[in-house]
Amino acid sequence: MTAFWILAPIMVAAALGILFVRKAVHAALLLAVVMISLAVLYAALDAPFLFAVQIIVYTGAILMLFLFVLMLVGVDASDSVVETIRGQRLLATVVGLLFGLVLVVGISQVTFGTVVGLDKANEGGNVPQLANLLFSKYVFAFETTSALLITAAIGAMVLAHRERLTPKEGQAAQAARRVREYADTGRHLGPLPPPGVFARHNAVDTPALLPDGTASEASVSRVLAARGTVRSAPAMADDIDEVQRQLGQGGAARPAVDEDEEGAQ
Amino acid sequence: MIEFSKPVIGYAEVWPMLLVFGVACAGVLVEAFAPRRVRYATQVLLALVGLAAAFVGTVMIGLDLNETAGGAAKGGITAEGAIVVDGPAIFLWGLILLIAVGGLLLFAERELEGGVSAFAGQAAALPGTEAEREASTRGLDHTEVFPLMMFAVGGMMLFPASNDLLTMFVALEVLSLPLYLLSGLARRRRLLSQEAALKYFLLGAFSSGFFIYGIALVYGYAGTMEFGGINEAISNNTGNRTLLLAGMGLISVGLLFKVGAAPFQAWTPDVYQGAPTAVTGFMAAATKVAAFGALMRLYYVAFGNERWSWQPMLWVIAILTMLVGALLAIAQSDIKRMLAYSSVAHTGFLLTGVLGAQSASELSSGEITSLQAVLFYLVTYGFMTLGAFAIVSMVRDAGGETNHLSRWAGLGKESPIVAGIFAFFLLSMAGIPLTAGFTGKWAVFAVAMSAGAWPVVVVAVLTSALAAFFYVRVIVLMYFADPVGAGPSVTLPSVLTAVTIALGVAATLLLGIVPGPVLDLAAHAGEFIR
Amino acid sequence: MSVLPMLAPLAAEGAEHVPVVDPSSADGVFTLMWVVIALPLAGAAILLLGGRLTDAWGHLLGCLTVVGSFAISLAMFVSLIGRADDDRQVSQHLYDWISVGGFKVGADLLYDPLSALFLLLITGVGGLIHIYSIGYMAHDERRRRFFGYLNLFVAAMLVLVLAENYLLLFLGWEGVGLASYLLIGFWQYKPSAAAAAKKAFVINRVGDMGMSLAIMLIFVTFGTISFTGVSEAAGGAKESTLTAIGLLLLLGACGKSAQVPLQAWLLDAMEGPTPVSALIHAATMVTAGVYLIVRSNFIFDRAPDAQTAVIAVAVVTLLWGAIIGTSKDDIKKVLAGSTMSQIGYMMLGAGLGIAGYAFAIFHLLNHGFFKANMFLGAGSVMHAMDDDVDMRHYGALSKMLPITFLTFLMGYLAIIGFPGFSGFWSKDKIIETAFVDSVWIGILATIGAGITGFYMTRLMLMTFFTQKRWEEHVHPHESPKVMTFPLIVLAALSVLGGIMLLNDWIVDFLAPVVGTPVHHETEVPPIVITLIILAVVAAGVATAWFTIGRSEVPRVAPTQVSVFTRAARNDLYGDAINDTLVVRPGTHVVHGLTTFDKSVVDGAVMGQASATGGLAQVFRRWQNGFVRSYALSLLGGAILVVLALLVVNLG
Amino acid sequence: MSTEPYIVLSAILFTIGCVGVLTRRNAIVVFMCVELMLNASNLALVTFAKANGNLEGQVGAFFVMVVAAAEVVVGLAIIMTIFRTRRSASVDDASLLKY
Repeated sequence: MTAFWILAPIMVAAALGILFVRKAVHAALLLAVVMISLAVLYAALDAPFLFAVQIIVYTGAILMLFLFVLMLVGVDASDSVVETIRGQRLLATVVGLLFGLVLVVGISQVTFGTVVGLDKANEGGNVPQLANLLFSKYVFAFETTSALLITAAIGAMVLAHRERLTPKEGQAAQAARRVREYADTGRHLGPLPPPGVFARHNAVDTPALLPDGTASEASVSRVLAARGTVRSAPAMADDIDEVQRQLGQGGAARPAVDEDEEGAQ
Repeated sequence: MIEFSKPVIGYAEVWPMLLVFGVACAGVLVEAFAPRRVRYATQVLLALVGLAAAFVGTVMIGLDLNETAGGAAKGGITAEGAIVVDGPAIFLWGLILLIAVGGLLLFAERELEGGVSAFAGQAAALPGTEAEREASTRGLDHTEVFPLMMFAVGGMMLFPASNDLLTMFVALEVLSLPLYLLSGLARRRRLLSQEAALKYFLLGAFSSGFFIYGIALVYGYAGTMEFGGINEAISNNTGNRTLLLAGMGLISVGLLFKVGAAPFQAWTPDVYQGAPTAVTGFMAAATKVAAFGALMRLYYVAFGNERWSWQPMLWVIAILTMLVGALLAIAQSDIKRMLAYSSVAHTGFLLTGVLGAQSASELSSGEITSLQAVLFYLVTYGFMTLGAFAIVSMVRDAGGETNHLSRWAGLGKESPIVAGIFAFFLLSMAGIPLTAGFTGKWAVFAVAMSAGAWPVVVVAVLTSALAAFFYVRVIVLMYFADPVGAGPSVTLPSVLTAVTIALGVAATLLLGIVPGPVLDLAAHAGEFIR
Repeated sequence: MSVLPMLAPLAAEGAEHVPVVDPSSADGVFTLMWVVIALPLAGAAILLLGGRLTDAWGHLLGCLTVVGSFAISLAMFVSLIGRADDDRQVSQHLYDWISVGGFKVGADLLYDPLSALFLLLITGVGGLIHIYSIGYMAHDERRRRFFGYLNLFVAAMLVLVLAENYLLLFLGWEGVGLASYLLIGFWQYKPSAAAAAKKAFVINRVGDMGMSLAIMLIFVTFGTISFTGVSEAAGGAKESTLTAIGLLLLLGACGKSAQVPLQAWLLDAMEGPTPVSALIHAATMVTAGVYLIVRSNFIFDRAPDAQTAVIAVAVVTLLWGAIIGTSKDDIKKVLAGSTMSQIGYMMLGAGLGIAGYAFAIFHLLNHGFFKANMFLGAGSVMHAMDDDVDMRHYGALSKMLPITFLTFLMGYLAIIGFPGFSGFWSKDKIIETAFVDSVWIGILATIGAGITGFYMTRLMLMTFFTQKRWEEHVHPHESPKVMTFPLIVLAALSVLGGIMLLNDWIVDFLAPVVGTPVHHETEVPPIVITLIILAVVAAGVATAWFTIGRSEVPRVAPTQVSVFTRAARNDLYGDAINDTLVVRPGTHVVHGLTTFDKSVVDGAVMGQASATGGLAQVFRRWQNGFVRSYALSLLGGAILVVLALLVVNLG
Repeated sequence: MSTEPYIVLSAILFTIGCVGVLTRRNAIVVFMCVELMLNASNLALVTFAKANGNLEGQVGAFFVMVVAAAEVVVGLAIIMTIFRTRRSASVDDASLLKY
């Protein structure tokens, strides 16, 4: 019982934490605490097999799936704590407390008979005995769970897998398309200029400078542009002037041409 | 060392169910290996043949059942005590399989959408994107829906036939998971469809949480999961009754959620509206059949000795359900939501039948038993619901189905036959004599009345009068109102939907005029095996 | 009501005479029983499913089927008379409708003197009205459909009166309701017609609820619902149960027969075409309530309290209807008020038990003749007056429409109870029997007869006499022969209906069904009562003559009228009373419904914005779309379930 | 040893799970709370197995785990779909279907 009295408060606290933490990831981690503690309790309750399964399957696989999806959804995402449905939080608390009260009071009044214990049932080992039961009395239900697992697999496939409808574009086709696009719309043929290359800063948030000294918008990722973390061309103007001053008249274009040639090689 | 004896599964009794599961698995293999262009035909054919064979098998098994329990029941317990194959189970299997055939035909319908099914071309493609348009112009559709549906059918068959709480729990999940998925696969209005799936899933998972906790408590009381054992424990009055009662209540929550009884009905209208209409029709009809079968088995077999404690609870639930269903249906402006609430009201009527349970000694000979009345009602309900939703799928405009009631105005002028058939289904749901609905209502009310539940019957009669009101309102709308704008139009379906509707009409008409054979069949099914 | 305690129930001494329904199975001409129903049913099916193909000859087929049914009914009637008194119940088993173990409901027909008379009335008067409709509906492009509905109605009505058990009767009951609903709303382009149809439907649902509960209770009490079984077992049932059944049946009867408090729909039902008013809302369907009570005599005779309730309802209605009749200017509404009142008399007869059943049926038949006659006459007048129904626009039509006038006159004399005419015999008998039961009831019934004299004379005067008040462009003309022929036949029947009382024929004829009345002596000789009634009626007629016949009738209804007239014009505030007693408590529901009607059904406002208010709407708000709220209600439900279980068992 | 505290603990955890479903808005967290409820049930099952002296409860817990695994896959797939369409994992945003 020592394990129980140590773990029970931890579990309740962790479970309550799930209700209040703002970040989903934290909730998942708190759930992991509950689950692992639960595994220990299983061990204390003469269920060694479930102890293992709880850790391997529940905590190991299922919870990891949760975390995986959380990563996809955005691990930073945190819930707002403002309740939007009127009366929901109050009612939820009241109804929840009432329900808990009914269950706890109802059940704790129960004076259990003598605990039979599993010594006899586990004779010969918990796992073999479980297997015996699973593959005799519950064999049909056991086999039927396969339907569940297949359903789950199909479900995931249907909802997540996107079939390729068009054949993958080969290199030749890609090149032909680019040239055609250049002819039709004048879209630049080659790859976009890399950022920062011809500027003083060799960083992705710094636009490249064109031969005439202006900054190339196309050289920075649109995402960065949207976030507004690009060091904008006007801000660079001073730097450019500074460089030009340092190099003196007419020298400004020289290195650029050289490097351009180097780049072409 | 532990002795392990090879489990005996009565394949001879359960093979129709195994066949359905097998067909589902075969369907998965077809998805994996068959080229795309043959998949649709293969899947439909496979499923149809599978269901038909399973139905034939069910009939054959039904004919072969041995009498037990002094002739009161037929059949036996098999698969190491996990499954009961008795009269009611066979009856329900047959009904579920027939409804499944109708549902399958609706699933397979491709005429209404112009050559593609009602399911999303690519569920993974985001709504409104290029990829989705691409998928729909190429005429793709998800043929995975057929195996999913077959899994659901298998689960539905197992649900009312399970003989212990664990098998019942697994069956509940097997039937639910595919339905969660299917709800989210509509071709049109995908946001609504996905939302329906999410709501159905979250609430379903929530309610199955209650179900399993209830199982735990009942197991704590009885020390066994088997229905017979629980019944025995109750009659020996071992253990503490608080555990039993709390467990019974929580298990009921799970089951009442599935049948859509108030106050657990909230998901019904949303899911019915959002899901593809073919799925709605199938799910509304078949799930209810399966869940009521399970509900009755649980109440009659496992908690049969505890009848006087669950009956009052069911009184309350039944009255609440009927009132909520009928009242809210009045306020609906969407035909699918209206039918959803009407199905809630029907749940109430069915519960009225369930709570009319009496022990054999209380019944005078030849009287309709509650089980029989409910089985009969399920037949009538199943077919008219399936038919009504099939009609709903036909009334369309350029944007797909037109479910807003105002768009149904003047349907009688546009297509007298379709409007007439729909009116017929509605009249049957309202319980007008000479339709199946009337006989069904009569049967369940009569059993409740003879069990002394007259307050429930009074409410039931009241609400059926109220319900008639909104059914007739739609009829008036179809025939007497002027169409709004261009008016509704009816897209002619292929023979598949037509067959389903014909099945519904025939059943509804026949069960109204000559209900005898089916009532006899239900009587012939006998009692549950304890 | 202060009169109630004074009622001496007749049932006490009549109880042992209650006859048992014990039919023999059909042979000979009786094997054609099912054809009586099948003919109009087939007609309806052909006309309604046949579509435009049948437009050309549909109306003829419609008439032919009903006439055919009449012929068979007549043959069966003749054959029935030829049988011995105790052999006059014939049943025909069509098939087992519902059959489970010991519970059987057959599609069984029962032909006995009661059904025989109804059959003749329905097919006979019905046939005449069909023929009349050929002319009346000649210019309606949907005439075929009209005949289809009429045939459907006749078939359902025949099912109602031929049924051998309550469930089959209920089938007919619902069927006539459906047909009536379709026919009231036949001119659906008139919003008032649609509203009236809806009102009739709603009010009838209330009655039907009573009916279904009654059947349910009968089934639970007796284990059967066939007349044969129930009439045998009724003696063994508790009186309280029988009273409950009787009251529920009465509720059903009130709905169908437009008796207070479910009377409000009948006046509005006049929105339907006039033949419909004649057939359904005067001659046949509305009398179904009377039929039900007479048919269930084996229950009512053993439930004196229920009988008292019937009498109370009847007396209130007969005065109520009569008072409404005095103030209406719409010719059909006067007749509708009169119908209510006359059915009140029939109900009174039926409520009086064994002594009154036969007279109730007698009056029912006579009323069927003269009221159908007058309704058709009114239709003929409207036909002549370009469908104007306001009597203030009529006047001095007797010269213009001689045949209509003369036939109408026969009906008029019959209804006010002019000596020798049919109404005289039947009404007189009912009032006389009422006097035996209680002097007060007799007096009230007599007052009703006086008011009848007043309003019918008023109608006659305003329509056929006094000065002409119609517009220049109206050219009154007599109706075609196809319309006047039925009028003449019905007029003849109105005159001669009294024949049935010769030698107490109808009483003896109905005895196998309703029992032989024990003869009671009134305190005063019957002839005195007759004279009193005649005097009261004469007073009514005279009042009308002096107030209306002698003065000028204004073309526009005066607005400065006494409070009584105003009350009567407002149907004695029947709708208002309904509002206060029934509707107001459920205002939310109704409000929700009307909002819904406006927003969706009428298509006036689209979308959900209009969906406000109403109980249903309030509930609807719970369905707020948030899955967490649903989960909350689920958890709440779980608590409810668990607590319900715990409290019931441990508390 | 007494099994009572275990049952009370399971009841508390179950209730917390319920309340979590009612109050949390992130669909994934809501679903975690459902998992918490299932875990609480498992604890009860295993405890009762010990009290009753047979292994059926443990088998039951095992089944619950299997079912939970399948349910998680389906559930997360549905939640992902919704998320990709709406860019939001909040259950409150999915409220088009109402009234």
